[in-house]
Amino acid sequence: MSEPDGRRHYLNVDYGVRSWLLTTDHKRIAILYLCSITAMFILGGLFAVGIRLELLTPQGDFVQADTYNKLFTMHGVVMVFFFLIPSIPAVLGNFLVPMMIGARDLAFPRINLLSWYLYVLGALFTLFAMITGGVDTGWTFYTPYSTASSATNVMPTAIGIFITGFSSILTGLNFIATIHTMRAPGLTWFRLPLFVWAHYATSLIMVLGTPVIAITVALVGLERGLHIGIFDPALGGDPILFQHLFWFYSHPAVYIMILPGMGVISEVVTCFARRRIYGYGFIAASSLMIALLGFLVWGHHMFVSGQSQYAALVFSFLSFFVAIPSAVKVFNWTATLYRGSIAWDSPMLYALGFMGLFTIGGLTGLFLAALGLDVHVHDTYFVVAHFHYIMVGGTIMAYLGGVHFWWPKITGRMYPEALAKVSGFVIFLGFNLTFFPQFILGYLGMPRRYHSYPDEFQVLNVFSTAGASILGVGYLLPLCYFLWSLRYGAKAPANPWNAAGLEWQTLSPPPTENFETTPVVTTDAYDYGPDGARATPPEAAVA
Amino acid sequence: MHSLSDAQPLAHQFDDTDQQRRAVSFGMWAFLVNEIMFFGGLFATYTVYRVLYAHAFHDGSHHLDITLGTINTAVLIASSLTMALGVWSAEHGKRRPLMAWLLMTLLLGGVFVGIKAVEYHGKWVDHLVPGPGFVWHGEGAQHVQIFYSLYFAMTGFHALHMLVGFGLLTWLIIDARRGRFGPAYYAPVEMVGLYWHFVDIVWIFLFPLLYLIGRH
Amino acid sequence: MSDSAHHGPTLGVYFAVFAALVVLTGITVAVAFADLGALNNVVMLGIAVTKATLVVLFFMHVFYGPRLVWALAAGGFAWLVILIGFTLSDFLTRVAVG
Amino acid sequence: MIGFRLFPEQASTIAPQVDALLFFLIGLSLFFSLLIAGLIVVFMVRYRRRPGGDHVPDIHGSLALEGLWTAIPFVLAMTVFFWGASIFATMQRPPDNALEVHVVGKQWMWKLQHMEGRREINELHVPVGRAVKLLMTSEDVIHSFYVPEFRVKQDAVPGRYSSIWFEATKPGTYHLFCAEYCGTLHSGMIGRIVAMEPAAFEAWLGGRQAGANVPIEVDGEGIFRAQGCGTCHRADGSGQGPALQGVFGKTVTLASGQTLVADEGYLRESILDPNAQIVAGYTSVMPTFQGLLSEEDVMRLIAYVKSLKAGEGGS
Repeated sequence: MSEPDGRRHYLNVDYGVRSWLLTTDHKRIAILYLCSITAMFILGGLFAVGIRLELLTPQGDFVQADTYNKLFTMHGVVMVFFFLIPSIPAVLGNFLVPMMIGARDLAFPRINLLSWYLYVLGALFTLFAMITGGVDTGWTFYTPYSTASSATNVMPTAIGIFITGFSSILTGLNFIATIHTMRAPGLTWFRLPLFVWAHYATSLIMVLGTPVIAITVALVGLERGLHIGIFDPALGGDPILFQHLFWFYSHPAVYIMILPGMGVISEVVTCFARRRIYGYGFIAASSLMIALLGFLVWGHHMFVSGQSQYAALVFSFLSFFVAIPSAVKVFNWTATLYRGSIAWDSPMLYALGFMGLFTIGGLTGLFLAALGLDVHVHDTYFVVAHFHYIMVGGTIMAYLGGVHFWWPKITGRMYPEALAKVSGFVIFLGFNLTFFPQFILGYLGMPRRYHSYPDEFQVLNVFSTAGASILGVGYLLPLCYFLWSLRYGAKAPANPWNAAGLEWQTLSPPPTENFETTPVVTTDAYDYGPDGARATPPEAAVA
Repeated sequence: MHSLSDAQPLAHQFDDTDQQRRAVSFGMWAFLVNEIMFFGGLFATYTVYRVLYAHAFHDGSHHLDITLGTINTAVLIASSLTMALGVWSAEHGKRRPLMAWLLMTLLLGGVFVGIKAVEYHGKWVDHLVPGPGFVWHGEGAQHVQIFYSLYFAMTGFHALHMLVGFGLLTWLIIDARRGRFGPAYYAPVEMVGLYWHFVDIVWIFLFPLLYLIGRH
Repeated sequence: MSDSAHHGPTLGVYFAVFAALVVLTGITVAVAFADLGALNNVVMLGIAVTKATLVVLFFMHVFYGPRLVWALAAGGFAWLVILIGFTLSDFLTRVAVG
Repeated sequence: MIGFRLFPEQASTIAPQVDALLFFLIGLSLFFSLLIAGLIVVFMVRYRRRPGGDHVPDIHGSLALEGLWTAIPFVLAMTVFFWGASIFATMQRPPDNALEVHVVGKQWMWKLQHMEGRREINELHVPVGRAVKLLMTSEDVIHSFYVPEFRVKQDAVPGRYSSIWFEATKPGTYHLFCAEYCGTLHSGMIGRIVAMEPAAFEAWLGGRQAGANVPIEVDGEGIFRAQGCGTCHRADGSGQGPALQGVFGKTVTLASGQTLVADEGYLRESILDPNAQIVAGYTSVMPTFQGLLSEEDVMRLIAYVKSLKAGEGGS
């Protein structure tokens, strides 16, 4: 990644291994995260391949039941804790939040580096658990199975998740303190890009929710290791209490995954429609509403668990309120397209794909929040399909859209646009083919986490597996052309999309200090102006 | 090009010391909010089982040493005072009093953990440590065991926080000796102070919830 | 906001708060031995909350600090109430099966 | 069992209600997905960027429109909430005349027993047209009793009882799944529900193994005697423990002064953890029967206690 023109930027300022492993530059730490979560994504994806191959036939003949249970557990653990939760915040957020607010770095650069090391340490514990036999509790670690019954490596996995939790907490702390105190002159709260608002809301969830999962897995570890009674009914405990504590974090965790994705969409849609965002205040407020309401609805994971029916009513009632800010966002993005000047560049295609898939994911959430209907579809493939529409169709689409959008900024290189478009279509197609049949399977009654299943479910499962192979190709393509672009890609200008954000007002790749002089902000976000032109030409601001 | 420490007089990412102080203070408070929720999981577990097994919790609580508990509460409150006085000394540029108050805080913290160790030892001797060795001659042994599981988990995580505090205090004392703190720069003392007071507050709740229930 | 840290309490306030904390500890121990029925818990938690508030306001300087810190401190406790309150809402309203 | 299909059979009284809500939601989802997708496609084409023609209006938003698209989802969401809640309420309240079946889940099988005594494993025979209520628990980890064709599901949780009910409407054979992940052979913890015409069911119930099937309360009474429960729980109330006649469903006052309804859950706790909640006027002399009685035996004992009506002499 050397620069022939000799200009100093954050990538070529130093080449040594130490300069990466001891860096406190938020941009380099973002690259460290990018590499590590990509590795974890590939690992989680391999587990998914195992799952889909097993489900190709009803008999359970590809792997043993034990192996299958470990496959879906490790797929869930890796994807949720080591890919989805850090994905957009730790990579794009880390890189962009300081740049978008005109700061030189996050408030606590060394703590930022510590976050990454904690992530790696947590991942190593979890990998150790996997290499030495795996774990089979499901990513949900329900007691008493996890504390008293499973004979697999629950402890090292729990330790891994505990440690990674602190990585997430520290990232959240860093964002909150940075956004509060380090905005450039003139950058008032209501001029912040919605990406920053989304990360602010996400950080609140990380700080308020993650410690609860940390202490909960610690208690699971204590109960399992020392045979003390906390959740195990054989020792007088209540396993439902575990579910409360688990979902207190793990439901809001879904919003940790999706809110930053929504932030990406707001940036991309405005840029490629050359339009001011429609309803800025409503989108910003809806992020905070989602973060708040997300903490009040966890009991909807427990409608058939033996929870009090009155508590179930309250949780169901509140769950429907989350639908409203989500709907508001989708409507506002759509309205932003109206009378815009829409370019069909690949980041935009990913963003539009997100809007479609997230809409389906969100609407099927209503099915699950409705008490009487959830009783039937709870713990079936309907749920699996629903959360994959949110987490894969939503988060990963947005993550890829964001990576395409900011790749020129991050690496200083352009990727092959035609291939990017192709992979976007392949992913969209493969995704729907994989997961749409699962809605039908779920309503038919196929329970999740089944190693073998009745014959009548096979046709739809074959569709799903076929779709997954297409989806796999779709994910491999960007991996290839992004790597290719590092060496052979065209050099990216400072602002290839003619975008308005502060991050585009500096060079690509940015210098270590981000901006040569601290920018002064005088306009609202997305100030594409009536003529579709930017407020400030990029080179002017840098010079 | 990078500063050595986030807490250097002015780290490169900040525009001025005022911004730095606000960011550090804000970050610390956000960290404490996270800590509230960390202990919150334990308090929630406690509350549920206390409601379900009120009787067993009272019985279990009777076997805690109320005298030692009260002394420890007083010791910890006193350490909070000495910590606050330490921050005051730093702010007013009084180097020797700062060191003295920090040392005093460390000492009182040591007394607290020492007394806690004596209590733990007593529980060990009385077979009140949860697990296979737990023995309870009375009603609702399982539920009493849950009380003791929570007693050890809550006071254990609290004591762990105390130990982290010892490390922080030691670091402060060394830096104070070097004369690094003064009216212009005492944020580390202030931040460790916030942490220490937080740990004190956790105990302010743990003491009545664990030691004082069902005594009448 | 920026100067807040410099306007901490006087030494007298520190000692007064300390005295109040010690006295409240004494009261809470004494009250624990009195039979007030359900009121025991209320008094006990009331005193604990009072003590915590004193520490937060004066030892931790929130009384003299920016509103944002007030909001953070209050928000942390509010979230604790959500966690405990909603969890209890299940356990307190369970009824007989069937 | 049957070939490829896209929609599950409706075989219980609640199924059509659940499906009606499903169809409403599918309609709603189709409307909004097509609306959003349609608008996106139309805008993409209609407003695609043209060379030189980059004139976009400066629109910030519209309060009226925001209000509208906040209000519409709100109204729809509340409709769905009340609809779903009313179905749930029906699911939670079994009719009084429901047949009862005891269900114990364990890794990895379902053990069931009818009140008339007939026992089954991984298979449940039920009559059509009559409500059936299941009293469930688990011996080890959490399981979940799921019959897709009936649209009902409920977790069987160790250490406590849970319950569901359904009324089959069509004779036939339906799936029984464990829906809560429970370990290695989770997907093998499946079985069949056989819904039969009432006459056929009666014949089945007393049929093949007639004589071998003793009513469950008789089974329970045997356990009651074998364990010596009657020594203390005397019918005339003169024993060290309270008389159990008519106690089921009654409100009892505890030593602590609290009152509670003596339901299945309380009886279970009183057998396995007798001193947890003692009835006022009695002392804690009863030993625990944890480990001595299986979950099924405890259920049989409870069935026996339930059969004891006030005023009757026990045995």
